Amino acid sequence: MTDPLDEARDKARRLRADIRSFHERVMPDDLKRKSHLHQVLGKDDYVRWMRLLNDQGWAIGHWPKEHGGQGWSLLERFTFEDELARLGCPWVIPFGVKYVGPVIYAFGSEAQKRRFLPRIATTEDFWAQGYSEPGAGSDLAALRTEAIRGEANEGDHYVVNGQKVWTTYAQWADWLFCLVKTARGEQAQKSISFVLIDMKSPGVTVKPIPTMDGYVHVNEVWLENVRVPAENLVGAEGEGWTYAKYLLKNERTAGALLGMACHALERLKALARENPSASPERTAGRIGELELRLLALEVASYQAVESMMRGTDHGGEASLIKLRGTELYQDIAEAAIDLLGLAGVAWDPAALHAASAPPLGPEDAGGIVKDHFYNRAATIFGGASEIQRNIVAKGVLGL
Amino acid sequence: MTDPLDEARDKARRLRADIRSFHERVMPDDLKRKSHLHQVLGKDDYVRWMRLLNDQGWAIGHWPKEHGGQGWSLLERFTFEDELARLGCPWVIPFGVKYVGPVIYAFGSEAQKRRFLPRIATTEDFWAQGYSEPGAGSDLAALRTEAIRGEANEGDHYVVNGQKVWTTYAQWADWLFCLVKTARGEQAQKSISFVLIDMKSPGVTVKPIPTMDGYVHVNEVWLENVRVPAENLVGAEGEGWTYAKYLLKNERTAGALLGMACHALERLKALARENPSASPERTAGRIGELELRLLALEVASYQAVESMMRGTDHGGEASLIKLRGTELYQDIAEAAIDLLGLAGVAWDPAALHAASAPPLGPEDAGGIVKDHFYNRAATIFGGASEIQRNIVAKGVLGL
Amino acid sequence: MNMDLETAGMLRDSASRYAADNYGFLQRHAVLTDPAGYSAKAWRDYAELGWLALRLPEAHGGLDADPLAVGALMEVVGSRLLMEPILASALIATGLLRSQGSAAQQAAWLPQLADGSVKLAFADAEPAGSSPCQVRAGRISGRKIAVLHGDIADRLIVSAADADHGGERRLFLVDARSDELEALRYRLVDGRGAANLHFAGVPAERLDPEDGTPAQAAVADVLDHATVASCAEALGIVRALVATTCEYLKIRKQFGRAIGTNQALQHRAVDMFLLQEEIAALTRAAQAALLLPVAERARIVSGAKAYVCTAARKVANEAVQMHGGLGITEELDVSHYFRRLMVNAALFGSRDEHFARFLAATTHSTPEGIPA
Amino acid sequence: MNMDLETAGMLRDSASRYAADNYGFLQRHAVLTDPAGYSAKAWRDYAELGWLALRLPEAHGGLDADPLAVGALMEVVGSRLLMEPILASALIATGLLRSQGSAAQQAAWLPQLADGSVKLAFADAEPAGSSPCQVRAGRISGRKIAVLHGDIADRLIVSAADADHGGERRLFLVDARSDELEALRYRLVDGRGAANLHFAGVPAERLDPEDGTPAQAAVADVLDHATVASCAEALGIVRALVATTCEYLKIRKQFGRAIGTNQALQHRAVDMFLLQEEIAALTRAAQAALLLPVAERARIVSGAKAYVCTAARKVANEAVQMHGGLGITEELDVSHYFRRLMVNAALFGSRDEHFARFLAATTHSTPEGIPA
Repeated sequence: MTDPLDEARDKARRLRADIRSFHERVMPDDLKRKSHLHQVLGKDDYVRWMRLLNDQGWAIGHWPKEHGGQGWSLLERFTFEDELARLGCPWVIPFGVKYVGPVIYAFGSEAQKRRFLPRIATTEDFWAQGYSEPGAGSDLAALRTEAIRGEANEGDHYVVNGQKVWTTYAQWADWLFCLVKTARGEQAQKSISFVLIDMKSPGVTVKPIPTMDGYVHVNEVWLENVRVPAENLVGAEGEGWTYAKYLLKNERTAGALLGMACHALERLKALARENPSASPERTAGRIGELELRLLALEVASYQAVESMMRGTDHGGEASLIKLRGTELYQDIAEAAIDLLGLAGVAWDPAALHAASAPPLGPEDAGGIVKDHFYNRAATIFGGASEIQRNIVAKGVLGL
Repeated sequence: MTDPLDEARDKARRLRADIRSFHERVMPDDLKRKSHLHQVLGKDDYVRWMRLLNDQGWAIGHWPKEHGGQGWSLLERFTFEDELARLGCPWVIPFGVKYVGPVIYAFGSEAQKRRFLPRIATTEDFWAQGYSEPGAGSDLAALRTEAIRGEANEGDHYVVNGQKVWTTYAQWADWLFCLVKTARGEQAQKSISFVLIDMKSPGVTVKPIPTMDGYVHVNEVWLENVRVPAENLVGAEGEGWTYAKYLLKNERTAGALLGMACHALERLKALARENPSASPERTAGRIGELELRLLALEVASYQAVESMMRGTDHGGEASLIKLRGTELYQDIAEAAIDLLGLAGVAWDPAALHAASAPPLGPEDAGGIVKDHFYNRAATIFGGASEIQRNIVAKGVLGL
Repeated sequence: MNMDLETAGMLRDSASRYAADNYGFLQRHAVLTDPAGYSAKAWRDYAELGWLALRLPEAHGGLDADPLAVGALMEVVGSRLLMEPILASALIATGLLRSQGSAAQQAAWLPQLADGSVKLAFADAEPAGSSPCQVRAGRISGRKIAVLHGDIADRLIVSAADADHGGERRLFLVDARSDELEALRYRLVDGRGAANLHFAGVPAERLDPEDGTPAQAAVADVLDHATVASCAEALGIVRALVATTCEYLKIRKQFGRAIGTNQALQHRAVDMFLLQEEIAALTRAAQAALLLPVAERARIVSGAKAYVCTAARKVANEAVQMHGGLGITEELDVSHYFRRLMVNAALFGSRDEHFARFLAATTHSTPEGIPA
Repeated sequence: MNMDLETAGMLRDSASRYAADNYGFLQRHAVLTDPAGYSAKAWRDYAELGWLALRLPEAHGGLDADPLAVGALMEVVGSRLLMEPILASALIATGLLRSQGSAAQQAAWLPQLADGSVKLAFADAEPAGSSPCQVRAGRISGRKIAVLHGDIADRLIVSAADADHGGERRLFLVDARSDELEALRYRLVDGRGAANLHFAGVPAERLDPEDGTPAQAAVADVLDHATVASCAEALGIVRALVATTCEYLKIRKQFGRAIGTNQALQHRAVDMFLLQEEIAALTRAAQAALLLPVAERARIVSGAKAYVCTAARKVANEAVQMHGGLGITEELDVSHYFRRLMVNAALFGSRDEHFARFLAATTHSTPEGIPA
């Protein structure tokens, strides 16, 4: 009996090989080096990276062919990010190509498609996501940012007031896709709309939130009487929640840190070889347990993807992958810090982003420390671990 | 500056030395052997054991001198049980000497004191505790056993109806001290009374609850129209909750498994020496972590006792000692099972209590397995771990 | 290299139905308290249902089932805690006979295994410090311990040094009722039987594989299969424990509401579920790995076993804990699952041994989680 | 062997008051962003408060404080994350000078330590693979790394082989501003400063203990004291984290109610609290153990450090997690406590090293938890 997934598996296998070859032959050395040392990438680096991917047809490989994509299966899509991460490549910035792009081609107007999709594919526009608000992190029903339809004499537009928070790379963004309340007093989920906001609009202020790695990844975005043309409403008013859920469903495997964990574990093993510790057996045992957890994550992740493709998933897979992946990744980072010893603490966060060599330890010590700091957020952002467990308890176990 | 606890510490140190000497010189070899092999003791064994202790003045060492005790400090009391357990001695059955005895001398009538206390000290009466009910384990407010004051023409008595559960060694008991409802509809805590029930009374039925170690430690006790003379009410009607709390406060350190954990860990280390495993480093590391937790438990326990004596305790100490002690003891047992390998599973629970040698492994393999089974209850009985955490969350952290 | 999803699914369904009807908790209780320690009737049923022919070659009327199908059956075995020697006889001993028996030996014994008239057990482990089992002039001497179902086996496959042929380690077939065989029979903590055996010159028939496969390789292969089968059994147990615990959380009331409304217990139930899903994924991956040569499968098979041991234990501990006092009683299935998992963990190599084998086999290259 | 509860209590109270008034989060922020990396004013205050004379002998006008009193101060240092070199100068270097300095050297330096006019740092660790530091003809050559507060120290105590006297390892006093000394100054992840030092023939004054105590023994003794002091600092941090987390759980609302009403978070807060209490108990026991000879204290001192490392990390991770996104920002104290604990864990020997020392010293006999 032929398994209907065989074809997807073959394609994914070929894609994986292509990515390796790309990494070896195409990826520029300076970008590889920065990425290898876990240095912070700037906007220029990321734009360059995204365009490199787009040159391969990969940045929007998961889009349908009619919109210029390759119509990847979920398995190819997962393999793509997994393999890039295993090779230690930079993050594939998702806000344009993965988040807002699909919402626009699925629900946007023809004009929106023409206007935005090409510039998303090429990262000519840098996008950010305006979901979380103070007091409404995991609880979107508590959103308070309001979009009031303007008076007739002011043209067809919304006036948006509110505050978004934890907005990744808003400092670089040209556009913000944003959940706003377009109606009051109604059932929360029926009052939310999905709008596209030009970051150059008057009234948009970005305030950085420095994190403990000494860098700015996230921001507050203040919206004060921001005029948003009505044509920038995606789909219908009050349907924002539906689109956000669609986006989320597309991104069921987004929390997977499998490839990153795999890469970090390889680095950890090299560290252990470089710095034989006072207790090599303990170190070997500790790394071995991480290795075993990685195996479990690996098989669970790929089987989850296949279940989703077969439609036999129970709905808890995304939470499983995220919970286990983030916990594992954090624990690998902790083990690396321990192995680094004094080199793991001898680095001013404010200097972590400089290209200079760290005062102690291997060349990538700073990058390892930086990642350890910022990745404490892995169990917080994108649906905190507590929320993931709530979801499974209610949605899968019926508790 | 002299520490006011110095005297108590000196006394406790002497008591510890006396106990060792007793264990070496006085304790009969057959009882020592049974206890060493973790065999199940019968009622005769326990009665003999309790009388041996009483001969030393220790069974009621914690009672005030006016009632025949030695007026032990909390530190002596804790040291007493700790040291016995470290030496692998049998359990000091608490229901008479520790639980009901103090309630009787504190709140009982003179007649009750004269009648019961001497027979408690010598274990002429074997006592059991009737607290838990089906549906009212940790939640005493849900008690349903009722005691109705009889009509005048039937004499001065209560008629008790209800069911108790998880009653330890009820199958041996002469007497049951029991929480019952003597009033309806009132605030739960004001409707509970503390009565003493003769187990030979008509209407008392004991039904064993076999546990997975193949033995009967606990029972259901059914009370059907049991006549309890009014003189067997302790103190005042409706004050049962107060007495139970008094008892509990006396027993704040009762959940401590420090000495047992210490003894089990010594046995585990010997097992590791006897059976060098496939991975001695892993075994050594695992045992080492248990050893470290034992150190933490040890210092936390003794400091908790001293805080209680100084009156500087925050109220969470008892929970801490119980939580950590039970978790540690269970983990030591699991490690022993793993070290025993096949010998740790080659033993029919129904045969665990026979004196014959086990089919595989060392002579005490059966005892180790039996303890592993029954001690899963350590985190359940006497205030489950979940309840302990609730208590600390509310009582200490104010959550 | 694809496994047959359809056969596995059908087997799972029919086995589940049979076990639900015939092996409920009380029905099993009767088996457990029977001195034989297993149900002869159930054993005949299994033969009729074809379970005992699962691993037989098609040439001998068997199903030649792949690891997925074997796993489907073993999950049901775990979910109802079947007491009969399916694993010991129909999987392990049958596997050894397939690999090590001559054509004539296979023809003689496989049909009797398939119809249930013969129960086989594999005697391998020897007590520390005793001289190794040896066959001389066709008679075997020595000691074996912890032979799973050795208490009720009709015949035994015994590993021993073949002194008649240069001392090579080979497998031998032995009559379990021989006069020269002394057995100490006992029950394991989960109620299944076992035996320690003392052979004092018992007539032994050497298994003679046509293709000359060394006995050691055959044993290693069959033990890998048994290891993965025990993972599937653990999965069946864990699924049962997670389901019964979630059910209990919904039913049991304390302080006036279902205890399952407490978020702390919800989150712990989720953690049990996550472990269940990981056990399922690793078991599935290990089943696929059994189609690979022994050297290439070691990492996943032993990794799975090591992870499953720890994960299943956590689930069992939590199931007992969340059931409160009931969890430790004989009267609830939870404690029986707990004990079966203990035995499972101790069979076919300890957690430490498999972990060491996993590590030794570990080198990272391509993702292995993609089922072949 | 009793420690002085009263002195410790008074010190704790006054230090807490001072730090609350002078070292709040924003006041500390100013110190953190100052290029010097510490507050010269605070340092003068500490001298006035007597903190810098804490370990000085009474003969030199010090308090000769016991480990309990030192711990009381260090708890406050942890609770407010003081940036000044109390540990490096007033405890470690002062301790070394007390033990290894001649009467004349003590008379010369101890008063300057007590009044804060000299900050000392101890340079001990050397980079892997470099030739060991050596003193020849009164001048020191070689490299030292990760010298805590080596960036701002006025003088250094340096360990080196004394080639002028047979190569014995001794301690030397060195001017940190010497021309022959090259320093790479940097900040640690918690904002405290450190330096890597390259000595190219720097004039060095040998410490000459009156009683001939070997330098190695003195260093081991002082490092035990420093280890226990770092446990007390960790305790101060952990108490702050537990308190701030419980507070946040009460204030922060989600889905219409305080997140602290969620039982799962309550239980996790309890687990943080339990760890705090264990850290407190072990720290207290380790303080008492410091009154014992070095050989007898190893088990408890290293056991405490090993346990505290792991326990404090768990608390910090949970504190960050329960604060959500805020937990990882610069703007909340939680992330600062997190980073200080990281540094703490790496100082004075790793968790693994202390665990190994604990195990090596472990033989069970009498309970050691009874404070002397």
